Amino acid sequence: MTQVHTNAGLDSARTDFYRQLLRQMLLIRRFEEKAGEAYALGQIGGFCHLYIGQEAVAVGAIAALRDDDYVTSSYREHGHALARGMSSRSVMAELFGKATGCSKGKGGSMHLFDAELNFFGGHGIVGGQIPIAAGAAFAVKYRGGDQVSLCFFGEAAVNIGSFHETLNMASLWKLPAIFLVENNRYGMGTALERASAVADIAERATSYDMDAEVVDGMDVLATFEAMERAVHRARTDKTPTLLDVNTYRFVGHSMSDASHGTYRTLEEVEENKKNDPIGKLCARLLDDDLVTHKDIEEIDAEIIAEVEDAVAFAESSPEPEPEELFTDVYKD
Amino acid sequence: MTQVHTNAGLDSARTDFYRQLLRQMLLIRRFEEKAGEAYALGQIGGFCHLYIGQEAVAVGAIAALRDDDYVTSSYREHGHALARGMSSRSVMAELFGKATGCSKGKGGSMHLFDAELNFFGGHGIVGGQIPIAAGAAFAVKYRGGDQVSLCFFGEAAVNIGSFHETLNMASLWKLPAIFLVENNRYGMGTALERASAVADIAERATSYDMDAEVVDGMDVLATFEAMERAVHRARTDKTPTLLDVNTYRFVGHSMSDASHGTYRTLEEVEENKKNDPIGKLCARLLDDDLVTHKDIEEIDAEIIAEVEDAVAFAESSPEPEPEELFTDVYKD
Amino acid sequence: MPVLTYRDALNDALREEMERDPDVFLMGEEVAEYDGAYKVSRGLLEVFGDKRVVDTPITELGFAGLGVGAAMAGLRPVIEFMTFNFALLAIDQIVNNAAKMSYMSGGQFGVPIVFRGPSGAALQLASQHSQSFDSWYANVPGLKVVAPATPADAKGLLKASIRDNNPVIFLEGEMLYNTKGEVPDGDHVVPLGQAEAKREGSDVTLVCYSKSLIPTLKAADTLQNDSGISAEVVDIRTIRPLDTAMLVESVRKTNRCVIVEEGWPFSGIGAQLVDSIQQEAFDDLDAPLLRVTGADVPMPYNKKLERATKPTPQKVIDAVHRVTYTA
Amino acid sequence: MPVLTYRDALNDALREEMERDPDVFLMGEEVAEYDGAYKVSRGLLEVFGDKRVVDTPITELGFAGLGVGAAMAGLRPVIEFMTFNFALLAIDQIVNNAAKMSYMSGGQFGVPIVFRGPSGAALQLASQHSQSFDSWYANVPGLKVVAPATPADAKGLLKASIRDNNPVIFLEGEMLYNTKGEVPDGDHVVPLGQAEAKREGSDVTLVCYSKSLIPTLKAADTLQNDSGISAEVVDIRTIRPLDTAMLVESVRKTNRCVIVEEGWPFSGIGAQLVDSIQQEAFDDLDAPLLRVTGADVPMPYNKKLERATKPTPQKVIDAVHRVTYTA
Ligand SMILES: Cc1ncc(C[n+]2csc(CCOP(=O)(O)OP(=O)(O)O)c2C)c(N)n1
Ligand SMILES: Cc1ncc(C[n+]2csc(CCOP(=O)(O)OP(=O)(O)O)c2C)c(N)n1
Ligand SMILES: [Mg+2]
Ligand SMILES: [Mg+2]
Repeated sequence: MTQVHTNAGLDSARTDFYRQLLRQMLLIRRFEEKAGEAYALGQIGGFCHLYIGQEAVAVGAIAALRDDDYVTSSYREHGHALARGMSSRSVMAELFGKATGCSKGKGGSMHLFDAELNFFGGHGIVGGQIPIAAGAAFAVKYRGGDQVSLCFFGEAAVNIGSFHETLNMASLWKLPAIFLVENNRYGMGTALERASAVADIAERATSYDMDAEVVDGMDVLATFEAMERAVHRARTDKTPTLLDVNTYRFVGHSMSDASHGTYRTLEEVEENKKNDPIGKLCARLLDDDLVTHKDIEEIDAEIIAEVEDAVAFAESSPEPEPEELFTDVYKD
Repeated sequence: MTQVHTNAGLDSARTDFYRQLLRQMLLIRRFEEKAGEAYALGQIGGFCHLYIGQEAVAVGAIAALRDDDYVTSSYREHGHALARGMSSRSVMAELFGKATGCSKGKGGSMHLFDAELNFFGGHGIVGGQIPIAAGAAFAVKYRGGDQVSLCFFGEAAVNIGSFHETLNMASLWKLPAIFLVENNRYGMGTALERASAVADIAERATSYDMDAEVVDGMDVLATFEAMERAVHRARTDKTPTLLDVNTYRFVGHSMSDASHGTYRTLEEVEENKKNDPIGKLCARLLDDDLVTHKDIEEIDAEIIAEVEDAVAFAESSPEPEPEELFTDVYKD
Repeated sequence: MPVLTYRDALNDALREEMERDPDVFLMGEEVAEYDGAYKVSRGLLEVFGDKRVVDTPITELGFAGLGVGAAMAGLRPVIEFMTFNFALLAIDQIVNNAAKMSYMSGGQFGVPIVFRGPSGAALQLASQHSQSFDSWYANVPGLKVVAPATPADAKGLLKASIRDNNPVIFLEGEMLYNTKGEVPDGDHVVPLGQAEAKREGSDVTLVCYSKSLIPTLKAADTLQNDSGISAEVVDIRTIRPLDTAMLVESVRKTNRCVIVEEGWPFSGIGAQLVDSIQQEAFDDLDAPLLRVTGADVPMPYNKKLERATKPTPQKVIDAVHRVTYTA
Repeated sequence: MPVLTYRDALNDALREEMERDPDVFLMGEEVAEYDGAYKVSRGLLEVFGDKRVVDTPITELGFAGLGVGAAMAGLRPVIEFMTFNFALLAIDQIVNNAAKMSYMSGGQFGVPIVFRGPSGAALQLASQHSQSFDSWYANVPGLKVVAPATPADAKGLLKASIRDNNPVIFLEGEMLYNTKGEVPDGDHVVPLGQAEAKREGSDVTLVCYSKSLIPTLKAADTLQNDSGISAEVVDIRTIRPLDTAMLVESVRKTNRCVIVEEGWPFSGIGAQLVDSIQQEAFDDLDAPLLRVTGADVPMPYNKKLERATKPTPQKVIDAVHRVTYTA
């Protein structure tokens, strides 16, 4: 399949929207940089999978959703949570394991949830969230609603059984679901080609008679536009879509993995960083005089302040009470 | 995909081979008829899935194999076991749960095995045998051998995760495996179209960059020829194949399921019976004067005698000793 | 009271709960057009249509997970496994998602879902189709595990399970579907977590659940008639949460206990009952707690061998004679 | 004797067995080019090449089943699960195929395979990555289950497991990988099925395995020093087959027993130990058998809460004071 780029020139009437996208991508970038620091300081523990380099995917995709739509993700979900509108305070506090975190400090980095925002988490088992997102889409259809359910997962997850079983059901039953593959080309240390008999992920849609598109995930507007088409299919035509969104993670798989050395070279990483989604959007906005350098610095300053406030909030927040160990195991 | 029929006229030099195919199909047919009777008499218990109508698939496919190749199947495997050369005595005795059965009466109808013939069973969990067959193919490659591994499963099994995971590995690692879908159009009471988003099973191969063929499974020679091509790919080119072999079961899913009424009509069943694989081969052999009616009657008489002997053997065989309950749980 | 089969009692429970609550739906293999492999859902498709009675492809992992997502979105799915043997393929969704969603989301998401179907051995289905994983589910915090033995309990406990706001593993007995019993009229609901003495007695406590109630009651009658031993038969009904209080109370009275289950012995349900009882009633015990379990082997196909694996009245009687030192 | 880490002891065992037997191969996610997620297979790719050290896609069910088929065809696969949490996706292949193949084929096919990887909680990995399903595997006839606590046992038991002709579930402790200990030189093989007293004692028997050996030994020392209580610490090492004889012997001597495990309590390993011991040593027991287990909750992420779920020396000490009535 040929990859869809955005050719449309920028529309000055939508400047606020573009700035909003830029703001969200910068927020995720700065948030993740701080999370990395806090992890190094031992303030965050366990597995921590940063989203640096992939910001355009979460931001462009979620920008095409309505507030009452559903979003489900993997363990690499900080960016999706923030793009969905979860506060940097509640997310950072969760990473710190504090009582003020979105999951009361019980879920941590891999299990961010927000019922208010229909943010269905935050899942640690590869592929485990795919049928869950289809279940939300099933509920929409069951109730005759017109929401859509968006599911994020990595390209390595397409090889696992739940991907196959779920896409078949979603197509068979015409569920309003969007299966978005964040194709960063590696599953941990394994390159796509070493794990998947077919390198072109979109090809997989053939087995389910499902619409598919290949998208430039380093281009936030291209991602947004492809998502708008997928959302239209789900909301209006009531059919699911598979999106193969090409992106790249600039950092290691998790905090315990080096960004390069074993399975990819420094050159490769540096080459891809030239394609930084934030830098690219800034450049375009500057070219078209929709923002000034000063604007960008201001936005960045605001965001840095917001993230520092989030860290301060997380640091000063209380640990969960010991009794919390035994609450939430069951619902009344 | 277009279905491959056999156009080749019959070759009188191969008459013995054709008769052998006929003989095997008749053996399976008569064996299954007797098994059905024995089940009604309570001599066979549990689940019993007859193969009547599908004989051409097992016989045509296995005829293309070498003795040292591997065969793995589902719970509907009586036909495969017989076509592979297991004696009707050892199979019937197993259905009767006798000590003289191939699995000592411990496996029963769904778990026929024969280590001598590389017959890997006999599996009751839908799709469970697919990775096992790939494992045999992996062992062949590991040892640098040139055997192939043939796996039989039903069309409903293509929707399950293990099909997807296994075909990806088989293609990725170029395993000498043949995945043969016995497409009898129903999984229990569910028609293919109600379970699979894509009705053309061969389409599924696209996701794994695997060769595929659609085969007329009511034509034993067409099945044999398609298998010869698949065997060549596996043995010589070292690549796997997915075969969508169209067939039909003339009887119910198992002994507890009516052949028609709920999910398919009497008309449909009768229509398909006109396409009886045994009748078709007989007709062609008669047309080309490669057999006479008398020959066929003789073969049938022999087979009826063989099957009656198998039943007599099973009836007169001893039950397993009580101590057998605790043997074979572990290997020394 | 009307007499119903266990199967019809389950069918009534499903029908009544689906009538009561439009968010309840049934999903699984062959549940709709085929009326269910064991006909538990007979007629429901006609009444509720294919929106609420949904046939699935053979994809246990997929539709179990889909049910979890639907439950998070506010529906109340009843997921039928044709048998619990096949639930092994779905167990990641049950354990990692259904059981943990509430906890790992800090209580934001509940998963009101019932996973139901036949569990344990039937007749000559051999090793892959004759298993009880009851103790596995009971091991998992976040799950509730229910296993009714009678038509009345089947109906009352299924209704309670569907109304429960947590994931419930509802284990039915394939061999029980045709058994008959009185079922109270009306909205008969049996709360989860309550054992019931199915027979009063004073000399020994026999603990069981699901199918094992049958050989246990037979044993109790024989013990009374042949040996004058008065056995109390306690059916735990809900495995998790376990009604330990009632078990301990009974053992405090009888000072002896035999536990009967169909599953494999190692770390089975009975092992936990032994642990719970001896911890609380150690000083009241006049004999070790004994267990009658399924044989510690994969299930053989041969009928005689299969029968030899199962708990029988005689095995229970022998155990009782050992704990009452009347052997 | 050389001092090795638990990780290197496992690595040596793999290397030596692969050198000894060309049919032994290692397969799993990231085992080859990445040297293993926890570096247990470090360097093996270089030595044995990608034919015998095989990276897989993320398809646990698929490669576990592929391993079973390869074993039936005569190879001796060692299948690494990155962690046993992910083995839930493969458990159908482990239980329905690996464990039953010999029995349901009437002894024709053996499945000499080892499924290995870290099991149980590490640090702050939260609920989906911090689970022990040890009792599930031990429940299944046809499987053997091994869980070494020390580098020497890790090496000796892994070698024995690879040479065993049956499917072996080999449970490693992620928190143990960096622990050091003496490992005998040469072909050090520890037979399956033998417990070992890691500390002699006379007043109480403490039973444990894998990680739980650490808090248990600490507790034993403290009990000796602070209360003069002499605790015998028995490491079962192999969970199935279980060395009941040695446990009973020890309890007959001490008359008291506390069982320590990391997993959830309901029908855990400890429940079976309680059952086995009280059956054989009922008259020797001066107190109920007590258990120290992981808390009965999904694992929380928060560090303090996580710590509160785990067995600690203090919890063991408290239990000992209860069974010795010295509280
Ligand atoms: C079923 C399962 N197997 C293995 C793992 C360990 N694991 C965590 S992330 C990961 C790689 C996933 O890669 P991909 O799907 O491409 O997502 P990415 O990390 O690149 O965003 C693996 C193997 C897991 N969490 N779940
Ligand atoms: C995982 C699993 N789910 C459900 C079943 C119950 N079951 C046995 S056969 C069958 C239908 C399979 O149909 P198909 O694969 O087309 O094979 P066929 O019976 O038509 O030969 C089902 C649902 C099973 N054995 N395993
Ligand atoms: Mg990736
Ligand atoms: Mg079929």
